[in-house]
Amino acid sequence: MINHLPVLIIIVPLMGAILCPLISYYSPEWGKKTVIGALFASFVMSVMQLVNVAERGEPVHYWMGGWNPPYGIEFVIDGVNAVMIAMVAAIGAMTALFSSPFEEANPKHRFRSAGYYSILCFLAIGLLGMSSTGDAFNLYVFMEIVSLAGYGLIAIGEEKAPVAAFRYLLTGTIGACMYLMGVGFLYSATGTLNMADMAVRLQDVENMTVIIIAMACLVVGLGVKMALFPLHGWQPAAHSYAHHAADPMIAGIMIKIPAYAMFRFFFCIFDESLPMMGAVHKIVGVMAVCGILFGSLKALRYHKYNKILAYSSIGQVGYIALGFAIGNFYGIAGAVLHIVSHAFMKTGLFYTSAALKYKYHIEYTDDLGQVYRKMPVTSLTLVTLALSMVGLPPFAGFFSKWYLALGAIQNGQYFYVAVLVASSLLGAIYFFRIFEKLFMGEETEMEDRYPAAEHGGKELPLRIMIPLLMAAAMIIALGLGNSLVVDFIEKTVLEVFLA
Amino acid sequence: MIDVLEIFLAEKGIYMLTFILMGLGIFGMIVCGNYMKKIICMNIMQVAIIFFFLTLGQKDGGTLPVLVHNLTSAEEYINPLPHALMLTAIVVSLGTTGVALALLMKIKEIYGTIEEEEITGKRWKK
Amino acid sequence: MPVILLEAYFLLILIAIAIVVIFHKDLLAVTVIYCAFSFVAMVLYILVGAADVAFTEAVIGVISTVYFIIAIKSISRRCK
Amino acid sequence: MIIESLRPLAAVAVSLLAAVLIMICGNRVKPDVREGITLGAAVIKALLVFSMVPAVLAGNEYYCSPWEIVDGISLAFRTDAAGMVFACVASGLWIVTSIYSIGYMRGHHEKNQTGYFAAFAVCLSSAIGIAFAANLITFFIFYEMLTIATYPLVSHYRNDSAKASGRKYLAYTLISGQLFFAAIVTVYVKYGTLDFRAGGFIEAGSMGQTAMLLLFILMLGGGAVKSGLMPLHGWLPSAMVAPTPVSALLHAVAVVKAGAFCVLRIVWFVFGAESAAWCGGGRLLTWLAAATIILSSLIAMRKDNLKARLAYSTIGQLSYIILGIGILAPYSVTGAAFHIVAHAFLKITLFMCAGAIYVTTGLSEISTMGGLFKRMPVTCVCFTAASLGIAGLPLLAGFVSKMNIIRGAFMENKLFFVAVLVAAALFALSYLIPVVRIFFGKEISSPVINEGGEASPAMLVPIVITAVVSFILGVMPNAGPQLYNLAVMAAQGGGPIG
Amino acid sequence: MDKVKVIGVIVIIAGVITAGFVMGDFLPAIGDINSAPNGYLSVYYITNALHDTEAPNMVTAVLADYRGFDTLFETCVMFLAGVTTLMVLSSKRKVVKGKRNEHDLNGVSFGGTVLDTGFRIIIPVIVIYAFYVLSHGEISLGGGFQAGALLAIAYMIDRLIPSFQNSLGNFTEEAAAIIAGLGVFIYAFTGVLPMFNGGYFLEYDHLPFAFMTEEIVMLHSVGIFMIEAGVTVCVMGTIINILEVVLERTEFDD
Repeated sequence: MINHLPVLIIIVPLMGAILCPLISYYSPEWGKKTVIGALFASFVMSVMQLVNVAERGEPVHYWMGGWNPPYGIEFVIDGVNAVMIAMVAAIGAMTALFSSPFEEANPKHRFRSAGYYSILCFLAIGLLGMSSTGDAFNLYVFMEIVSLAGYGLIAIGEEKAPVAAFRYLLTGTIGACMYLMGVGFLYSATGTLNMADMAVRLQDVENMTVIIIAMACLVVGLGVKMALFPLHGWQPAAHSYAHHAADPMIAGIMIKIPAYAMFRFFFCIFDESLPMMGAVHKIVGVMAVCGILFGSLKALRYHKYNKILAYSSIGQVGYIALGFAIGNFYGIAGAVLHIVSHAFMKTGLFYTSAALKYKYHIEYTDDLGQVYRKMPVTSLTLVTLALSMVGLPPFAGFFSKWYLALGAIQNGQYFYVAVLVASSLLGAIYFFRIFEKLFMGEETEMEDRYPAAEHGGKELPLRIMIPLLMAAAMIIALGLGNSLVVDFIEKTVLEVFLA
Repeated sequence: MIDVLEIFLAEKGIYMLTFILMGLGIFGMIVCGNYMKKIICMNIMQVAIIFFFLTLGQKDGGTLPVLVHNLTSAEEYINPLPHALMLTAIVVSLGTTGVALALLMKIKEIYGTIEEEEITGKRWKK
Repeated sequence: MPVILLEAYFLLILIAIAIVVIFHKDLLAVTVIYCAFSFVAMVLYILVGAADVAFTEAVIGVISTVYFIIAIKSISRRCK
Repeated sequence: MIIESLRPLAAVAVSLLAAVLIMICGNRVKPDVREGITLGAAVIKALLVFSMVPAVLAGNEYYCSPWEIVDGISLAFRTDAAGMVFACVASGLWIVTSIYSIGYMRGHHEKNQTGYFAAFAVCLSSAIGIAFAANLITFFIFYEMLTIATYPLVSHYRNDSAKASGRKYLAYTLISGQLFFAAIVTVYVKYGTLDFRAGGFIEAGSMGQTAMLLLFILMLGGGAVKSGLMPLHGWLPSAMVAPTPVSALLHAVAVVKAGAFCVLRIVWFVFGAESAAWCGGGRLLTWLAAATIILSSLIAMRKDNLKARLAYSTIGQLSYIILGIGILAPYSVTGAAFHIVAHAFLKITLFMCAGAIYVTTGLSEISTMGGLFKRMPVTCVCFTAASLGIAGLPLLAGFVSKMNIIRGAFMENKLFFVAVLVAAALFALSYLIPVVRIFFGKEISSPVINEGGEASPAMLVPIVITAVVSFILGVMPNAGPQLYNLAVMAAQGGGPIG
Repeated sequence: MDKVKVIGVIVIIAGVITAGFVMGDFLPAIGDINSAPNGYLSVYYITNALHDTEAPNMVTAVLADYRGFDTLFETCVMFLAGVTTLMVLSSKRKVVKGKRNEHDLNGVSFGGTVLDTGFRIIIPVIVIYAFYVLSHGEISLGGGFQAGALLAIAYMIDRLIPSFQNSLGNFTEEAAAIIAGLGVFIYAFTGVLPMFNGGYFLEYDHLPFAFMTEEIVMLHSVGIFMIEAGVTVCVMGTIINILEVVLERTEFDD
């Protein structure tokens, strides 16, 4: 059992996802439960795997079909992606639970909830696969699963969603194709698709042009998927119009795992000693800096809660790219920590957004006046997560920023620190503006669609509350226990990536 | 003359044509206002990429990668790996096209048009 | 005739079709031309030696053309 | 000697727990329970803090590092003498303020009391955390917690002016906090440690003079903003819209004192006298502080609103502390550290008097308070005593600290600052004595003064307590927990007296 | 707009050609036997495919065995595309089901009797060919995907030619999606089976059918057939699914 964990983490939810339509045909309720159960099982297994990797102290390899790499497909679970997998599985399970009150709202269409859960589960599967795999082409396949699931979940959202989804489809396909081109160039130079093998064989490649072009393709391809600054066009609309309950997952982790993949390519496959690595780091750094400032400034302009969060994501993805651009241990540690912490922050914030929509149909921050009286738990979660986004201690956001700043100063890149500081302050402006509206705005009359009086004094259904509180708890736990995470990834990063 | 052309094509020409095709696909996706055309251009781009991969596996004098009894040497078969990869990619592209069409029809229903300009120009009417 | 010349020839046809697709105004015509594109691509795949891929492309060409035509039924045929 | 003990952590955690409890209870329980929790936590906290004093006086330190907070640095608490001074003041005054705010909030029928008490408790936790922090990162965490926890207090009334002052407060503190953050990271990268050490761990000459001055400014920006050093004082007067116990907390106990304490920590325990003097930071501080003292006094004279006048007085008094630190002589630092204590008691008395007057009579402008002595004799007497203490008259707490600062300035041959300090005492008299004169004057300027009686006991008792304590501290600076000795130890860099 | 397009096309063509000349060779020459992609992995696959997997068609060997995990998720992509299409177009139906058959098209022939009959004859041929492709995919061209697509084409012909009145029966899109799901399930289950028998995921050597064959290698044939069957079912289901969904939205007014 324990040595099958890497694949079981993916196969169990896969079984759930493909059987969900069949089960729902007889009982939609059980179809839903299947998916939620499968995702929770996957989460439990991912935690077991995390412990396992920690105990072994070296990467776990799993060979699909028993073919040893590079002939077959290999899963490699090391310190970094064990954390990623646990994160994705946790958010997947939480989001599945979170969605169930939203999907009850349409009882007419029997297939509706089945399809929704199936797609949601596939999104989780794709992300889990992307983080587990050690094969460049396999990553492409998983990326396509993620994208397709993303298109679906975005398209079934609000009225404007189909256009957003369609644009994402077009850009996303270009991105995926660029990624595929990049893999193609690398394949043409090395003749292999296995990442570890590719890294070894790339050292013998003398023709630098092909590596440069491959790198450019990969940056563009993964940049589109992670909404890195000049390639972010699809992101704000997609994140603000997506299906309310799935939005947390889309916004939270769909743009993080490509970032992780980028990290893999930059530090695992390409050798740090390559002559153009410095230039690549600079270019990524410029993109990151522009993204951070652009996202933060643009978020100031909007009053729609989701739009603010979406633009702030562009900035936060910039943080992650900045970590890669810094490129030393603390930079990478900061980036990885930020992937995890921002995933929980953004997921949590979108949970609050969805909860506000669920209870009061609130979309604009102007309507938030005095909502905290009616939804204290949601408001408290919002405050916690937003403070973490701003980067205030003792929440997780501060510590990822700490490592990024540490790395930047170690490299003497004071400019990056200035950008981090500026971005925190801009973030403070738009989040404290929300706080002001939430706590000090004028009360507006709204129809309560889940009146607490009728539900035993509960502010929201428990299935919404639990993920909300989990996200907040995770942020605090990650903040206070960040050195555990860093210690966990330290060995991997130092040995494998910066060797 | 033809020899020179052949060598040029093998070293550069085919790749150039492939990239031109891909460039046209991407260009079409950006510049065409009609969503239907965008989808078709997307397919064109994907064909270009698939072809690019397939050319990587081509071998002079190689035959189809189906084992024939009297041929055993590796040089006599075309590299099967890109083919397998591209089978996957092609299926993915079909799936993407299907989803894109569904979205297209949904957009048509909501907005009454599938022209980029009209959709961005006017807000959705209730 | 060497394969590579044929490849170049068919690639040029593909490029021509791509240009037509970009410029033409009638969606139905574009779709039909896309069908031809699919066919030429299939021939190209065979030339490269990828018979399996060519087979798939042939089948997909049919299916996606059918999809496109059905879709055109519900959306307007003209485009700007 | 270092004693491993969880007591410092417990002292920090107790009010955090109280905050969580208050939040959970919310409006579901009676106000009594909520206030009971606050008071209970305050008493436990004070007991915990004071129980550590004897060991610290004997030259020991309680040390506690629960876990690694970031890679390579632990979350660490250490009770050195300087921290003890601040912690004693904060925890002692929390009890007083809690009692007072119960009276004030009830007398005033305030809304949003749950949030108020919770934020108050978090503030205190952060203050104690700041006091006991053993390294810069721990310090910074609590420093930012304090920033955030104070925000709801500042904008407590939730109207437009409260919002505006909240924004102003955030703008000042967050910007300076972020710069502080950048400076901390730089220090960590350059020196490999963040642990506070008596005499500082940054060596003079270890980087360029300008660079070090820049670092000094960035690091002190945070402290300077919180302590209202001009030109960074803008937020402090506008935070006056907050309820009085909050201003008392802001001005006397937690926030500004945390700022002053931050300056002390950084100048004395990070840079050390030598580096601070070498890079010119000390001189910068003293000049700014001197200018602040004069300017704030001049502004204070022109304010008619009692709380505003007191606010500017706070700015001036806090600059005493900074001046004392900036002079970089052990005596003046002793004075500065003790002034944290003295000013806390004096200023909290003044603010509580102002609040009591406002709640009881509804008056907030000085010109309307003529003859108040008739109605509120006890309050007025306490106010007078505290005013004299602020001015630095002997037998009151302010004298001890100011004497020490002046002594330090003499020893460093900085006679100009001696002059400034003396002038400042006169200025303080000149803006506080008129108030007293109005109180005791014959002329009755508002009809309300003739009706009703003294403030409610819940407000009066704390006022009397603090006034008496500031008197006792003036006569016997070492009464009770020997705060003066602690201050001396802090300035001398640990080790028992004698 | 057209001007932009013309300029753009010219720029792209010119740009790529110039870039091609400027950059020099960075890709292996086409047909080069010694290029990196044609050495290494490909040599291993070509020389060992039959020995390892018992499949003479190396593409199938790579697709279904060496990289079978990719194919599993390729199948998933199809299923997912079907479900997504269904979800996107699920709300608010335009055409009432069965309307088409009832009034306007009854008895109307598609292209005259000859063509109709021609198509009638073609359908069973396609179906048979599909099964041939499926079972023979291992040895010669084709495989699960093509077989599934052919089956779907047969259904498509039946569905789209009005006069046929759906002699093959009429799938609802939900049913098609469920069938597609079952297809993926067959595949995934084939992968899981060896795990009970002490093997890795998709390791056909450990399929619990050893009693059926003498040689372990033959199990690969079994495994490949099973997954190809899964792919067939899934692809057929998905294509029908998308077709049905799209058809529901389309009005045949001519």
